Amino acid sequence: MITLTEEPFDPGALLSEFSKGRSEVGAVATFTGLARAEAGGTTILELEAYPGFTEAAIGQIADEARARFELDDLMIRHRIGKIAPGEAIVFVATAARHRRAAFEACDFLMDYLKSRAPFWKKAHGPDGEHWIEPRAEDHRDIARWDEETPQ
Amino acid sequence: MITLTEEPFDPGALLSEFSKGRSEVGAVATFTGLARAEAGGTTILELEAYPGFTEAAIGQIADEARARFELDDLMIRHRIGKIAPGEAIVFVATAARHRRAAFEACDFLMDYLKSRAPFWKKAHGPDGEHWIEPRAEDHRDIARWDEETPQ
Amino acid sequence: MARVLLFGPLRDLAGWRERDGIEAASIGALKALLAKEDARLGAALSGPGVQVALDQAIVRGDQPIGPRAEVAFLPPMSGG
Amino acid sequence: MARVLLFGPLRDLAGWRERDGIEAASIGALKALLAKEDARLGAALSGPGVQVALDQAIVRGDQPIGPRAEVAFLPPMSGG
Repeated sequence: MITLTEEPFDPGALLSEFSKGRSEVGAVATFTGLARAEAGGTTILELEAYPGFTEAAIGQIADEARARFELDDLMIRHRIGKIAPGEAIVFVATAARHRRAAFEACDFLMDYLKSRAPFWKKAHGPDGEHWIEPRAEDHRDIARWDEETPQ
Repeated sequence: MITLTEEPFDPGALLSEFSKGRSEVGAVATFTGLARAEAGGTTILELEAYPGFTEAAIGQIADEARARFELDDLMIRHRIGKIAPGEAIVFVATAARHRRAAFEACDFLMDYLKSRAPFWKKAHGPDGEHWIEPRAEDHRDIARWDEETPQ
Repeated sequence: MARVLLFGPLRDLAGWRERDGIEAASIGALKALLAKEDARLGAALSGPGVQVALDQAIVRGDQPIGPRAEVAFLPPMSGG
Repeated sequence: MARVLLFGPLRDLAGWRERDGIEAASIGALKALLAKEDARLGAALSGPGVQVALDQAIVRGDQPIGPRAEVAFLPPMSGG
Protein backbone atom coordinates (compact mmCIF):
# COMPACT_ATOMS: atom_id res chain seq x y z
CA MET A 1 0.00 0.00 0.00
CA ILE A 2 1.32 3.39 -1.04
CA THR A 3 0.19 6.42 0.94
CA LEU A 4 1.17 10.09 0.93
CA THR A 5 0.11 11.95 4.03
CA GLU A 6 0.37 15.39 5.58
CA GLU A 7 -0.11 13.86 9.04
CA PRO A 8 2.85 12.79 11.22
CA PHE A 9 3.02 9.01 11.62
CA ASP A 10 4.73 6.55 13.94
CA PRO A 11 6.82 4.05 11.95
CA GLY A 12 6.42 1.56 14.78
CA ALA A 13 2.63 1.57 14.46
CA LEU A 14 3.04 0.86 10.73
CA LEU A 15 5.44 -2.03 11.41
CA SER A 16 3.01 -3.51 13.97
CA GLU A 17 0.23 -3.37 11.40
CA PHE A 18 2.44 -4.70 8.58
CA SER A 19 3.94 -7.65 10.46
CA LYS A 20 0.77 -8.84 12.19
CA GLY A 21 -0.61 -12.26 11.26
CA ARG A 22 2.18 -13.16 8.82
CA SER A 23 2.68 -16.81 9.67
CA GLU A 24 4.19 -17.83 6.32
CA VAL A 25 6.41 -14.86 5.58
CA GLY A 26 9.53 -15.13 7.70
CA ALA A 27 11.24 -11.84 6.86
CA VAL A 28 10.19 -8.21 7.27
CA ALA A 29 12.64 -5.39 6.53
CA THR A 30 11.87 -1.73 7.10
CA PHE A 31 13.50 1.60 6.56
CA THR A 32 12.50 4.86 8.22
CA GLY A 33 13.87 8.20 7.08
CA LEU A 34 13.75 10.87 9.77
CA ALA A 35 14.00 14.62 9.24
CA ARG A 36 17.33 15.84 10.56
CA ALA A 37 17.80 19.00 12.55
CA GLU A 38 21.29 19.51 11.03
CA ALA A 39 22.36 20.90 14.42
CA GLY A 40 19.77 23.68 14.23
CA GLY A 41 20.52 24.51 10.58
CA THR A 42 17.18 23.17 9.40
CA THR A 43 14.09 23.84 11.40
CA ILE A 44 11.43 22.61 8.99
CA LEU A 45 11.54 20.46 5.87
CA GLU A 46 8.79 20.98 3.31
CA LEU A 47 7.93 18.29 0.80
CA GLU A 48 5.76 18.84 -2.22
CA ALA A 49 4.23 16.05 -4.32
CA TYR A 50 2.09 16.09 -7.45
CA PRO A 51 -1.05 14.34 -6.17
CA GLY A 52 -1.93 11.34 -8.29
CA PHE A 53 1.21 11.55 -10.41
CA THR A 54 3.55 10.95 -7.46
CA GLU A 55 1.59 7.93 -6.17
CA ALA A 56 1.47 6.48 -9.72
CA ALA A 57 5.23 6.90 -10.18
CA ILE A 58 5.94 5.21 -6.83
CA GLY A 59 3.44 2.50 -7.75
CA GLN A 60 5.44 1.70 -10.90
CA ILE A 61 8.60 1.26 -8.86
CA ALA A 62 6.71 -0.90 -6.37
CA ASP A 63 5.65 -3.09 -9.32
CA GLU A 64 9.27 -3.25 -10.46
CA ALA A 65 10.33 -4.30 -6.94
CA ARG A 66 7.69 -7.05 -6.97
CA ALA A 67 9.02 -8.25 -10.34
CA ARG A 68 12.71 -8.19 -9.30
CA PHE A 69 12.44 -9.68 -5.82
CA GLU A 70 10.33 -12.49 -4.40
CA LEU A 71 8.11 -10.35 -2.21
CA ASP A 72 4.94 -11.21 -0.38
CA ASP A 73 3.99 -7.63 0.33
CA LEU A 74 5.24 -4.08 0.65
CA MET A 75 4.13 -0.82 2.27
CA ILE A 76 5.25 2.73 1.54
CA ARG A 77 4.18 5.74 3.59
CA HIS A 78 5.55 9.18 2.67
CA ARG A 79 5.05 12.48 4.44
CA ILE A 80 4.33 15.62 2.44
CA GLY A 81 3.94 19.18 3.66
CA LYS A 82 5.92 20.59 6.58
CA ILE A 83 7.97 18.17 8.64
CA ALA A 84 9.76 18.93 11.92
CA PRO A 85 13.19 17.48 12.85
CA GLY A 86 12.93 13.98 14.27
CA GLU A 87 9.64 13.26 12.49
CA ALA A 88 9.44 10.40 10.00
CA ILE A 89 9.56 11.44 6.33
CA VAL A 90 9.32 8.00 4.78
CA PHE A 91 8.62 4.45 5.88
CA VAL A 92 9.13 1.42 3.65
CA ALA A 93 8.36 -2.15 4.72
CA THR A 94 8.88 -5.33 2.70
CA ALA A 95 7.82 -8.87 3.53
CA ALA A 96 9.34 -11.94 1.93
CA ARG A 97 9.95 -15.58 2.61
CA HIS A 98 13.69 -14.96 2.56
CA ARG A 99 15.73 -12.33 4.35
CA ARG A 100 17.80 -11.28 1.34
CA ALA A 101 14.77 -10.49 -0.83
CA ALA A 102 13.20 -8.39 1.95
CA PHE A 103 16.42 -6.40 2.51
CA GLU A 104 17.20 -5.87 -1.17
CA ALA A 105 13.67 -4.80 -2.08
CA CYS A 106 13.60 -2.31 0.80
CA ASP A 107 17.01 -0.94 -0.21
CA PHE A 108 15.92 -0.71 -3.88
CA LEU A 109 12.70 1.13 -3.02
CA MET A 110 14.54 3.60 -0.77
CA ASP A 111 17.19 4.33 -3.41
CA TYR A 112 14.42 5.18 -5.84
CA LEU A 113 12.42 7.23 -3.34
CA LYS A 114 15.49 9.24 -2.30
CA SER A 115 16.73 10.06 -5.78
CA ARG A 116 14.04 9.84 -8.46
CA ALA A 117 10.61 9.98 -6.86
CA PRO A 118 8.54 13.02 -7.84
CA PHE A 119 9.01 15.18 -4.77
CA TRP A 120 10.35 18.70 -4.38
CA LYS A 121 11.99 19.42 -1.09
CA LYS A 122 12.64 22.72 0.62
CA ALA A 123 14.56 23.38 3.82
CA HIS A 124 13.43 26.23 6.06
CA GLY A 125 16.05 27.37 8.54
CA PRO A 126 17.28 30.37 10.44
CA ASP A 127 19.07 31.60 7.28
CA GLY A 128 15.98 31.42 5.10
CA GLU A 129 14.80 28.69 2.77
CA HIS A 130 16.31 26.74 -0.11
CA TRP A 131 15.32 23.92 -2.44
CA ILE A 132 17.24 20.66 -2.04
CA GLU A 133 18.54 18.48 -4.87
CA PRO A 134 19.44 14.78 -4.51
CA ARG A 135 22.95 14.21 -3.15
CA ALA A 136 25.64 12.66 -5.36
CA GLU A 137 25.47 9.66 -3.02
CA ASP A 138 21.79 9.15 -3.86
CA HIS A 139 22.59 9.12 -7.57
CA ARG A 140 25.32 6.54 -6.98
CA ASP A 141 22.98 4.42 -4.86
CA ILE A 142 20.27 4.24 -7.50
CA ALA A 143 22.85 3.53 -10.24
CA ARG A 144 23.78 0.28 -8.46
CA TRP A 145 20.49 -1.27 -9.59
CA ASP A 146 21.02 -0.36 -13.25
CA GLU A 147 24.27 -2.31 -13.38
CA GLU A 148 22.82 -5.49 -11.96
CA THR A 149 21.02 -8.07 -14.01
CA PRO A 150 17.42 -8.46 -12.86
CA GLN A 151 17.04 -11.19 -10.29
CA MET B 1 20.78 -2.79 23.65
CA ILE B 2 20.85 -6.56 23.42
CA THR B 3 18.04 -8.51 25.05
CA LEU B 4 17.05 -12.17 25.08
CA THR B 5 13.49 -12.76 26.18
CA GLU B 6 11.03 -15.60 26.64
CA GLU B 7 8.15 -13.15 26.24
CA PRO B 8 6.50 -12.46 22.86
CA PHE B 9 7.21 -8.93 21.64
CA ASP B 10 5.78 -6.53 19.06
CA PRO B 11 8.51 -5.36 16.66
CA GLY B 12 6.49 -2.21 16.00
CA ALA B 13 6.62 -1.22 19.68
CA LEU B 14 10.41 -1.65 19.59
CA LEU B 15 10.72 0.49 16.45
CA SER B 16 8.57 3.23 18.04
CA GLU B 17 10.85 3.23 21.08
CA PHE B 18 14.04 3.07 18.98
CA SER B 19 13.17 5.85 16.52
CA LYS B 20 11.70 8.30 19.03
CA GLY B 21 13.50 11.60 19.54
CA ARG B 22 16.24 10.99 16.98
CA SER B 23 16.52 14.42 15.42
CA GLU B 24 20.10 14.02 14.13
CA VAL B 25 20.02 10.47 12.91
CA GLY B 26 18.25 10.38 9.57
CA ALA B 27 18.18 6.66 8.89
CA VAL B 28 16.70 3.73 10.81
CA ALA B 29 16.71 0.23 9.32
CA THR B 30 15.08 -2.77 10.95
CA PHE B 31 14.72 -6.45 10.33
CA THR B 32 12.14 -8.72 11.93
CA GLY B 33 12.34 -12.49 11.63
CA LEU B 34 9.00 -14.22 12.11
CA ALA B 35 8.42 -17.87 12.92
CA ARG B 36 6.97 -19.62 9.88
CA ALA B 37 4.19 -22.16 10.01
CA GLU B 38 5.67 -24.03 7.00
CA ALA B 39 2.09 -24.74 5.91
CA GLY B 40 1.33 -26.58 9.13
CA GLY B 41 4.61 -28.52 9.10
CA THR B 42 5.96 -26.64 12.10
CA THR B 43 3.71 -25.84 14.98
CA ILE B 44 6.25 -24.58 17.52
CA LEU B 45 9.86 -23.44 17.26
CA GLU B 46 12.00 -23.80 20.36
CA LEU B 47 15.15 -21.73 20.80
CA GLU B 48 17.77 -22.40 23.41
CA ALA B 49 20.50 -19.95 24.41
CA TYR B 50 23.39 -20.17 26.86
CA PRO B 51 22.49 -17.33 29.23
CA GLY B 52 25.33 -14.85 29.56
CA PHE B 53 27.47 -16.51 26.89
CA THR B 54 24.93 -15.87 24.11
CA GLU B 55 24.47 -12.19 25.03
CA ALA B 56 28.26 -11.74 25.23
CA ALA B 57 28.76 -13.34 21.79
CA ILE B 58 26.09 -11.11 20.24
CA GLY B 59 27.63 -8.13 22.04
CA GLN B 60 30.96 -8.80 20.33
CA ILE B 61 29.30 -8.77 16.93
CA ALA B 62 27.45 -5.59 17.83
CA ASP B 63 30.83 -4.03 18.66
CA GLU B 64 32.16 -5.23 15.30
CA ALA B 65 29.16 -3.64 13.55
CA ARG B 66 29.85 -0.36 15.38
CA ALA B 67 33.48 -0.52 14.20
CA ARG B 68 32.65 -1.37 10.56
CA PHE B 69 29.73 1.00 9.98
CA GLU B 70 29.08 4.54 11.08
CA LEU B 71 26.28 3.79 13.47
CA ASP B 72 24.60 5.99 16.03
CA ASP B 73 22.85 3.15 17.79
CA LEU B 74 21.59 -0.39 17.49
CA MET B 75 19.06 -2.65 19.21
CA ILE B 76 18.77 -6.42 19.16
CA ARG B 77 15.91 -8.36 20.71
CA HIS B 78 15.85 -12.15 20.42
CA ARG B 79 13.20 -14.59 21.56
CA ILE B 80 14.17 -17.80 23.34
CA GLY B 81 11.95 -20.63 24.48
CA LYS B 82 8.85 -21.75 22.59
CA ILE B 83 7.68 -19.58 19.70
CA ALA B 84 4.41 -19.93 17.78
CA PRO B 85 4.10 -19.33 13.99
CA GLY B 86 3.74 -15.66 13.13
CA GLU B 87 5.51 -14.52 16.31
CA ALA B 88 8.70 -12.49 16.07
CA ILE B 89 11.91 -14.44 16.71
CA VAL B 90 14.36 -11.61 16.23
CA PHE B 91 14.30 -7.84 15.83
CA VAL B 92 17.33 -5.78 14.83
CA ALA B 93 17.29 -1.99 14.47
CA THR B 94 20.17 0.25 13.41
CA ALA B 95 20.33 4.03 13.39
CA ALA B 96 22.83 6.00 11.32
CA ARG B 97 23.26 9.34 9.69
CA HIS B 98 23.31 7.69 6.29
CA ARG B 99 20.95 5.13 4.82
CA ARG B 100 23.63 2.78 3.51
CA ALA B 101 25.33 2.36 6.89
CA ALA B 102 21.98 1.62 8.57
CA PHE B 103 21.03 -0.99 5.94
CA GLU B 104 24.43 -2.68 5.82
CA ALA B 105 24.82 -2.88 9.58
CA CYS B 106 21.34 -4.39 9.92
CA ASP B 107 22.09 -6.91 7.17
CA PHE B 108 25.48 -7.77 8.74
CA LEU B 109 23.96 -8.31 12.20
CA MET B 110 21.20 -10.51 10.80
CA ASP B 111 23.64 -12.65 8.80
CA TYR B 112 25.57 -13.27 11.98
CA LEU B 113 22.50 -13.92 14.11
CA LYS B 114 21.06 -16.41 11.60
CA SER B 115 24.22 -18.43 11.05
CA ARG B 116 26.71 -18.13 13.90
CA ALA B 117 25.00 -16.86 17.03
CA PRO B 118 24.96 -19.32 19.93
CA PHE B 119 21.43 -20.64 19.67
CA TRP B 120 20.10 -24.14 19.27
CA LYS B 121 16.83 -24.44 17.47
CA LYS B 122 14.28 -27.23 17.48
CA ALA B 123 11.12 -27.54 15.40
CA HIS B 124 8.12 -29.26 16.96
CA GLY B 125 5.55 -30.41 14.42
CA PRO B 126 2.92 -33.05 13.80
CA ASP B 127 5.68 -35.50 12.80
CA GLY B 128 7.68 -35.02 15.99
CA GLU B 129 10.62 -32.76 16.71
CA HIS B 130 14.01 -32.17 15.14
CA TRP B 131 17.00 -29.90 15.65
CA ILE B 132 17.67 -27.37 12.89
CA GLU B 133 21.05 -26.47 11.43
CA PRO B 134 21.80 -23.20 9.54
CA ARG B 135 20.82 -23.32 5.87
CA ALA B 136 23.51 -23.25 3.16
CA GLU B 137 22.11 -19.81 2.25
CA ASP B 138 22.89 -18.52 5.74
CA HIS B 139 26.50 -19.68 5.43
CA ARG B 140 26.81 -17.93 2.07
CA ASP B 141 25.27 -14.76 3.47
CA ILE B 142 27.71 -14.52 6.35
CA ALA B 143 30.66 -15.33 4.06
CA ARG B 144 29.96 -12.12 2.09
CA TRP B 145 31.30 -10.04 4.97
CA ASP B 146 34.59 -11.98 5.17
CA GLU B 147 35.42 -11.11 1.57
CA GLU B 148 34.92 -7.40 1.97
CA THR B 149 37.55 -5.06 3.32
CA PRO B 150 36.39 -3.34 6.50
CA GLN B 151 34.73 -0.01 5.81
CA MET C 1 -8.16 25.51 -22.22
CA ALA C 2 -5.73 24.12 -19.69
CA ARG C 3 -5.19 23.91 -16.00
CA VAL C 4 -1.51 24.66 -15.37
CA LEU C 5 0.43 23.41 -12.35
CA LEU C 6 3.89 24.50 -11.25
CA PHE C 7 6.00 22.60 -8.74
CA GLY C 8 9.04 23.22 -6.55
CA PRO C 9 11.25 26.18 -7.46
CA LEU C 10 9.00 27.03 -10.46
CA ARG C 11 6.13 27.79 -8.13
CA ASP C 12 8.30 30.12 -6.05
CA LEU C 13 9.61 31.84 -9.19
CA ALA C 14 6.13 32.38 -10.67
CA GLY C 15 4.46 33.25 -7.39
CA TRP C 16 1.59 30.88 -8.15
CA ARG C 17 1.05 27.15 -8.07
CA GLU C 18 -2.06 26.59 -10.13
CA ARG C 19 -4.03 28.47 -12.75
CA ASP C 20 -7.12 27.34 -14.55
CA GLY C 21 -8.71 28.30 -17.86
CA ILE C 22 -5.56 29.20 -19.77
CA GLU C 23 -6.26 29.24 -23.52
CA ALA C 24 -3.56 27.43 -25.48
CA ALA C 25 -3.77 24.84 -28.25
CA SER C 26 -0.43 23.19 -27.51
CA ILE C 27 2.36 22.90 -24.95
CA GLY C 28 4.47 25.18 -27.13
CA ALA C 29 1.73 27.82 -27.31
CA LEU C 30 1.21 27.56 -23.55
CA LYS C 31 4.92 28.11 -22.88
CA ALA C 32 4.96 31.10 -25.22
CA LEU C 33 1.95 32.60 -23.46
CA LEU C 34 3.46 32.17 -20.02
CA ALA C 35 6.81 33.56 -21.26
CA LYS C 36 5.07 36.66 -22.58
CA GLU C 37 3.55 37.33 -19.17
CA ASP C 38 6.75 36.55 -17.25
CA ALA C 39 10.03 36.24 -19.14
CA ARG C 40 11.94 34.71 -16.20
CA LEU C 41 9.27 32.03 -15.76
CA GLY C 42 9.31 31.42 -19.51
CA ALA C 43 13.06 30.79 -19.47
CA ALA C 44 12.75 28.54 -16.40
CA LEU C 45 10.00 26.42 -18.01
CA SER C 46 12.44 25.53 -20.81
CA GLY C 47 15.34 25.18 -18.38
CA PRO C 48 17.49 22.06 -17.89
CA GLY C 49 15.70 19.08 -16.47
CA VAL C 50 12.21 20.56 -16.52
CA GLN C 51 9.74 17.90 -17.61
CA VAL C 52 6.18 18.42 -18.78
CA ALA C 53 3.28 16.20 -17.75
CA LEU C 54 0.09 16.30 -19.82
CA ASP C 55 -2.82 14.79 -17.92
CA GLN C 56 -0.33 13.24 -15.48
CA ALA C 57 1.83 11.55 -18.14
CA ILE C 58 5.31 12.83 -19.05
CA VAL C 59 5.41 14.11 -22.66
CA ARG C 60 8.35 15.25 -24.76
CA GLY C 61 8.41 17.97 -27.42
CA ASP C 62 5.34 19.90 -28.46
CA GLN C 63 1.92 18.32 -28.01
CA PRO C 64 -1.63 19.52 -28.72
CA ILE C 65 -3.63 20.30 -25.59
CA GLY C 66 -7.19 18.97 -25.40
CA PRO C 67 -10.08 20.65 -23.57
CA ARG C 68 -9.79 20.51 -19.77
CA ALA C 69 -6.20 19.28 -20.03
CA GLU C 70 -3.90 19.42 -17.02
CA VAL C 71 -0.38 20.59 -17.82
CA ALA C 72 2.25 20.33 -15.08
CA PHE C 73 5.79 21.69 -15.23
CA LEU C 74 8.10 19.51 -13.15
CA PRO C 75 11.54 20.83 -12.28
CA PRO C 76 14.24 18.26 -11.37
CA MET C 77 12.83 16.03 -8.66
CA SER C 78 14.63 15.91 -5.36
CA GLY C 79 13.39 12.58 -4.10
CA GLY C 80 11.75 12.34 -0.72
CA MET D 1 34.39 -29.78 40.98
CA ALA D 2 32.46 -28.55 37.99
CA ARG D 3 29.00 -27.54 36.96
CA VAL D 4 28.37 -29.12 33.56
CA LEU D 5 25.91 -27.75 31.00
CA LEU D 6 24.71 -29.46 27.84
CA PHE D 7 22.95 -27.65 24.99
CA GLY D 8 20.83 -28.53 21.98
CA PRO D 9 20.96 -32.13 20.76
CA LEU D 10 23.50 -33.06 23.49
CA ARG D 11 20.90 -32.32 26.16
CA ASP D 12 18.34 -34.56 24.44
CA LEU D 13 20.92 -37.32 24.04
CA ALA D 14 22.01 -37.20 27.68
CA GLY D 15 18.56 -36.67 29.12
CA TRP D 16 19.85 -33.87 31.35
CA ARG D 17 20.79 -30.26 30.89
CA GLU D 18 22.79 -29.38 33.96
CA ARG D 19 24.66 -31.28 36.65
CA ASP D 20 26.57 -29.79 39.52
CA GLY D 21 29.38 -31.06 41.73
CA ILE D 22 31.10 -33.31 39.20
CA GLU D 23 34.64 -34.10 40.34
CA ALA D 24 37.14 -33.75 37.51
CA ALA D 25 40.52 -32.03 37.39
CA SER D 26 40.46 -31.26 33.66
CA ILE D 27 38.23 -31.13 30.61
CA GLY D 28 39.77 -34.41 29.48
CA ALA D 29 39.05 -36.07 32.80
CA LEU D 30 35.51 -34.72 32.76
CA LYS D 31 34.88 -36.12 29.28
CA ALA D 32 36.29 -39.51 30.31
CA LEU D 33 34.04 -39.55 33.37
CA LEU D 34 30.93 -38.71 31.36
CA ALA D 35 31.87 -41.27 28.68
CA LYS D 36 32.20 -43.97 31.34
CA GLU D 37 28.66 -43.26 32.52
CA ASP D 38 27.18 -42.95 29.02
CA ALA D 39 29.24 -44.11 26.04
CA ARG D 40 26.95 -42.45 23.43
CA LEU D 41 27.16 -39.13 25.24
CA GLY D 42 30.93 -39.55 25.52
CA ALA D 43 31.22 -40.04 21.76
CA ALA D 44 28.93 -37.08 21.08
CA LEU D 45 30.94 -34.75 23.36
CA SER D 46 33.98 -35.35 21.15
CA GLY D 47 31.90 -35.23 17.97
CA PRO D 48 32.44 -32.86 15.04
CA GLY D 49 31.80 -29.21 15.75
CA VAL D 50 31.27 -29.59 19.51
CA GLN D 51 32.96 -26.71 21.31
CA VAL D 52 33.77 -26.49 25.00
CA ALA D 53 33.27 -23.33 27.05
CA LEU D 54 35.08 -23.07 30.39
CA ASP D 55 33.55 -20.34 32.55
CA GLN D 56 31.78 -18.97 29.45
CA ALA D 57 34.90 -18.73 27.25
CA ILE D 58 35.57 -21.16 24.41
CA VAL D 59 38.67 -23.30 25.11
CA ARG D 60 40.49 -25.75 22.88
CA GLY D 61 42.25 -28.97 23.86
CA ASP D 62 42.57 -30.13 27.43
CA GLN D 63 42.44 -27.58 30.23
CA PRO D 64 42.58 -27.85 34.01
CA ILE D 65 39.28 -27.18 35.75
CA GLY D 66 39.31 -24.90 38.78
CA PRO D 67 36.95 -25.15 41.74
CA ARG D 68 33.36 -24.07 40.97
CA ALA D 69 34.12 -24.07 37.23
CA GLU D 70 31.30 -24.04 34.68
CA VAL D 71 31.91 -26.32 31.72
CA ALA D 72 29.49 -26.15 28.80
CA PHE D 73 29.43 -28.46 25.79
CA LEU D 74 28.17 -26.58 22.75
CA PRO D 75 27.09 -28.54 19.68
CA PRO D 76 27.12 -26.73 16.30
CA MET D 77 25.11 -23.54 16.72
CA SER D 78 22.05 -23.09 14.55
CA GLY D 79 21.74 -19.33 14.69
CA GLY D 80 18.47 -17.74 15.77
